[in-house]
Amino acid sequence: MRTGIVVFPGTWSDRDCAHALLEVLGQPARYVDYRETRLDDLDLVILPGGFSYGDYLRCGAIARFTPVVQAVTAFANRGGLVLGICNGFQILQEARLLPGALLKNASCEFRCEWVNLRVEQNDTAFTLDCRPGQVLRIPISHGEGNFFADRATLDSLEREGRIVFRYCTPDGRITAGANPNGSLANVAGISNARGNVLGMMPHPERACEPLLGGEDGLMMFRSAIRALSHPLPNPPHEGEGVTAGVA
Amino acid sequence: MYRAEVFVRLKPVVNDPAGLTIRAGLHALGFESVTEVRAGKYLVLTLNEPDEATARRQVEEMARQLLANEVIEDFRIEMHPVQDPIAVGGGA
Amino acid sequence: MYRAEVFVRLKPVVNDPAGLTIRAGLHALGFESVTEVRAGKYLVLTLNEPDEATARRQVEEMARQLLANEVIEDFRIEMHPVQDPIAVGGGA
Amino acid sequence: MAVAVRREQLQAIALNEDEYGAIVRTLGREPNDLELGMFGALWSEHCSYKTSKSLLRQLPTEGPNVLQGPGENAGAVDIGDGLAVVFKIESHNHPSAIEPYQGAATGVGGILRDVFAMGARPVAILDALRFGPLDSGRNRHLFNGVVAGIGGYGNCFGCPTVGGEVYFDPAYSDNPIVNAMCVGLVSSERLRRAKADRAGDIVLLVGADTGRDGIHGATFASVEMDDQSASRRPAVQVGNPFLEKLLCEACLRLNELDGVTAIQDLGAAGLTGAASELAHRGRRGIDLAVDQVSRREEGMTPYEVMLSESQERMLVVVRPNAEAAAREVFDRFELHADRVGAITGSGRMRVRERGTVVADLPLKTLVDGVPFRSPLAVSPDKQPSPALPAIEEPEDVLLDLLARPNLRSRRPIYRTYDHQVGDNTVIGPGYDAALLRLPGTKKGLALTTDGNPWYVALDPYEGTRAAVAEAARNIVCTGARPLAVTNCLNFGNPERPLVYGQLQESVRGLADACRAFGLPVVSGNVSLYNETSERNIPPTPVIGMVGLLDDLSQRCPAGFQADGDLVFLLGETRDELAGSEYLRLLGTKPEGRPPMVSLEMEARLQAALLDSIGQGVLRCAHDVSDGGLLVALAESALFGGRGLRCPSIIGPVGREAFYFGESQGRAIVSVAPRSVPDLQKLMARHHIPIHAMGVVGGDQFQIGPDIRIPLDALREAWETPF
Ligand SMILES: Nc1ncnc2c1ncn2[C@@H]1O[C@H](COP(=O)(O)OP(=O)(O)O)[C@@H](O)[C@H]1O
Ligand SMILES: [Mg+2]
Repeated sequence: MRTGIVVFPGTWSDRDCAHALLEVLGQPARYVDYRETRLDDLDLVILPGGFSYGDYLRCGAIARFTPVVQAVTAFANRGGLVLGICNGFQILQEARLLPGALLKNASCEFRCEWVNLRVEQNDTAFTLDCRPGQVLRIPISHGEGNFFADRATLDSLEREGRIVFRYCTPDGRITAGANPNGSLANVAGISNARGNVLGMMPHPERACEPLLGGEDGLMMFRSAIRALSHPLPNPPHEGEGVTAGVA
Repeated sequence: MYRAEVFVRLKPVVNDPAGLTIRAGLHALGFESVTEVRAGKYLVLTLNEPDEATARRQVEEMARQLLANEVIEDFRIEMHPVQDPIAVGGGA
Repeated sequence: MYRAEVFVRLKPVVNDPAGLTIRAGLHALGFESVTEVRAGKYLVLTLNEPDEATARRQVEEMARQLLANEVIEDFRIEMHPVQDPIAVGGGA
Repeated sequence: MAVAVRREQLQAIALNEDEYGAIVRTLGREPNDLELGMFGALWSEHCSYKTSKSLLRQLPTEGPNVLQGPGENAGAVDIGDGLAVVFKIESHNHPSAIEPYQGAATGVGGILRDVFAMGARPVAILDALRFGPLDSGRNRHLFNGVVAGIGGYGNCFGCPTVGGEVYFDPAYSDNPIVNAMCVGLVSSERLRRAKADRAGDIVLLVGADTGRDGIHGATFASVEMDDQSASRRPAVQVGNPFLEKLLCEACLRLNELDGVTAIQDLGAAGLTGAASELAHRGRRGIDLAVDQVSRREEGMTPYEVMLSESQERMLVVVRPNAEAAAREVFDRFELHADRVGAITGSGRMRVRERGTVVADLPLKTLVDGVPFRSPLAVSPDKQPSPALPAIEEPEDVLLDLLARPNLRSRRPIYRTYDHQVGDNTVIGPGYDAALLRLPGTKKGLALTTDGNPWYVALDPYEGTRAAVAEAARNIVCTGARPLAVTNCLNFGNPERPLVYGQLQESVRGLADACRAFGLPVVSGNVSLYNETSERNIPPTPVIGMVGLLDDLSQRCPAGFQADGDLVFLLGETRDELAGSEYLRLLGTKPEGRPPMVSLEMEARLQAALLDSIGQGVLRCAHDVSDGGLLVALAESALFGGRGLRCPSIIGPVGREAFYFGESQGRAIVSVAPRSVPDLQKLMARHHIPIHAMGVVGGDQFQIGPDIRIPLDALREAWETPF
């Protein structure tokens, strides 16, 4: 799996993602500068966490207009795998590759801690190796991860089975107490209709080594590797991103 | 019932990283005519208070104590009489 | 030269953690009369553009493209002709 | 111009008339206003250390592994594998008292720049904080703002905040202590010094435009705060962590280039401080063209530009033939760089505005010429220990102690800090020392800050020794060997004999302890005049310490690990209660002798701990500090989520002192039953008293007949929110 890790001004989990892929998984990976426009050497593009452009105005609002995001949009529409982590998730939403928005945490505080995620869909490129209902332990680190979408959007996400992760208790119950940021329906991660684009607030790249507290994050990267050997089915219908893009 | 609009902005001499970054973003989008951007806060309050003068005095107090940080920010207030709250479905 | 004030606020259906926190803070300070607070953004732009209509059209474009996110926010714009920038002569 | 005419000017820049006299003598003329302002900044306490330098000479600063001692932007120590660890701690007390969020944020920004100016990538931040009690709205505002500001800057920049400490005491009301420590890594041969030693080099100013920020911030940090300070706005600045991140990445790239002579951050005293120190370290001179500096505002005078303390700016000195390569790096990060001057052989700092010289000063005088001050000192007298009230219900006392702001869990604070970014955090905040992986090795770096303010208040000498001892003990409890020390000395107004006496005693204690442990002091910071309307803060030295663990697989946790393990107390408990949280809980007057540190005993305990951890004998180790023995036992139970059963434990001293006294040189450990003989042998060999406590397991915390508390109740008390 050839991975490109996008570096925007202000990105910081680029190095953590590179560490997970190169050192832990032994997979080839390269950094992709935000001014780049060619991604055809890549199987997977990661938009990592951080504070692109300082998260000034709105998280991801300015990064969304960089050349690389146009390229990522085209790459996604060609069926390439795209993983947006934390700030990357926010950027995918600003770019309309994924629906909804991420508001300030309900606590209005930044939160860095381990959380439990229930795998709601294991037919995305990033969850193939998970059992449905499986609970993953992965850290969050954000101040604005409070998922919001209007009723209609949320309903269609539920209907189309595009809610991939929900915050849950260690034994997999979806409760208010397990929700670290006030997200609607405890949503922690969603995918596009085709399942090749995933956005999530938690940081799988921080959960790839027992030494650092856990390795559940590896499942997602291993799933992607497997997905590439069994290409995903074509979109059932026009999913987001196919027409949406950069103004 | 009154609606108070409170406009909070950084004092002119204070560095405004957000404004600078937004201006750079606008330039990147081709809006060259923008010479300056200042980023501030826009707070809309609903007060259950019959008398406008009292309401305004209260909001000024709130701004001084909490809404604005007078060490680095200025604020401006506008009052309007209103009937109903803003948020639908108990948003706020 | 024109000064554009852009007021960005969350749509009524969107809940507003910041607003709720501020309201709680105001109640804690004894301002019981506040029934609701909505937190938004107040952006002040200086445009080097002679014609008001053009300037306004540009700012509307900026707001639609960058300054506001229509998924969750509405915006309002006010234009004023001006002589000087805000940060005295500075690039802001 | 007569001195009298300048009295006001001198007051504004906090120089006295003797100092002015010295300036006139060495210059052989009156300085002009700009020159006087420059002297004011560089001769301020903050920049010149004129009051503390003579004392600091006592500190041991050398060691076989020391690559860089005090005097640079940060200290550096060789940690093998071709790596150097670079670290320093700094205060931002005054700005934080005025605007807590920005004050703390820019404090973090400043210490980060010190570290990446050395060519090192910042890998950790620690924050040592002191506030007044949170039942006052003002103190809560300061507390919330400071914590949010530290997180706001560190989180956005992308450096993990892995440790620190927070204490509350009425004596810190209105004058909070905000110290930030930063730790970085660099390959030893890339370690960089901010020394411009080649005439003809070009000086570039990179980063933020210059505004009218913090003019005389340096002097501001050196004069006591009056009630007007709150309106002295220039001292408050808005930091830009996003720009700092770009600056950092650019500087790290520059550090790989040939032809880059020096990198220096602009901090206190702004361009004047940075430029003069750069050139003087290299025993050269510097010419600056003040009109070449990009400004944020129009109409700024040379005075304002030279003394502005706008954040996120660096000076980069390059050979002429390297300027293009340097500019490529800046462009890559969309950073703006002005060519503002050149290094000369003149030994002077010459400032020109459009060709005309507006300041011309000998660097030696400007940087090194300040006459030292040695104020009167009276050493604080030692009071007898207070009479002890009879102990209350031990169970209630323990629960009350665990819920005390000074002892309860710090999680509500550190979970607002990203403590993981970088993928190296093995042990994060919440235990004793934090432990980071050294990338590409199996080694670990242990980090802590410590400084119990009450011990120092009772006896600055003993208290400061205790701070060093506790820091080392925290490091050792993880299995790491203490390597080196940084320190931040937060004191009141040194012109008051009692305060200067405290400083004298504290530095003596710091020197003695570091010598005894063989720990070099490689960096530090002094913050004086922490006085608000006549009230001085208690003497507050903060010790930052770095340790090295050769093999992370040998690391030792602080929490109980397995049911059935046996728990022991190591070290000697004396009849010491003065300065304890227990007495503060009971509301007794703060008096008496604080716990005494036997450095020799402490060293033996630490050797014993390292031995037993190295031999894999220990399942956990946790140092006994604030709150005493029962609090330490309860913490290990809560860390590990396991109960503890102790038969009645009777000590060599009264029950109060044994349960709640804070005697130094102690730790609790747990071992598997089969390892008990090994532990006993090891402790015998090191002559360390060992005292059986009990057995790990169950869901109760039980101490003989006195205490029987469900773990949940214990946790509920400990996790009382702030
Ligand atoms: N302000 C802070 N920021 C980050 N971590 C903190 C802070 N205050 C305390 N901690 C962490 O909480 C834990 C307990 O703090 P403390 O009681 O001071 O430890 P100790 O008594 O072992 O020195 C330590 O791991 C410390 O690093
Ligand atoms: Mg400890």
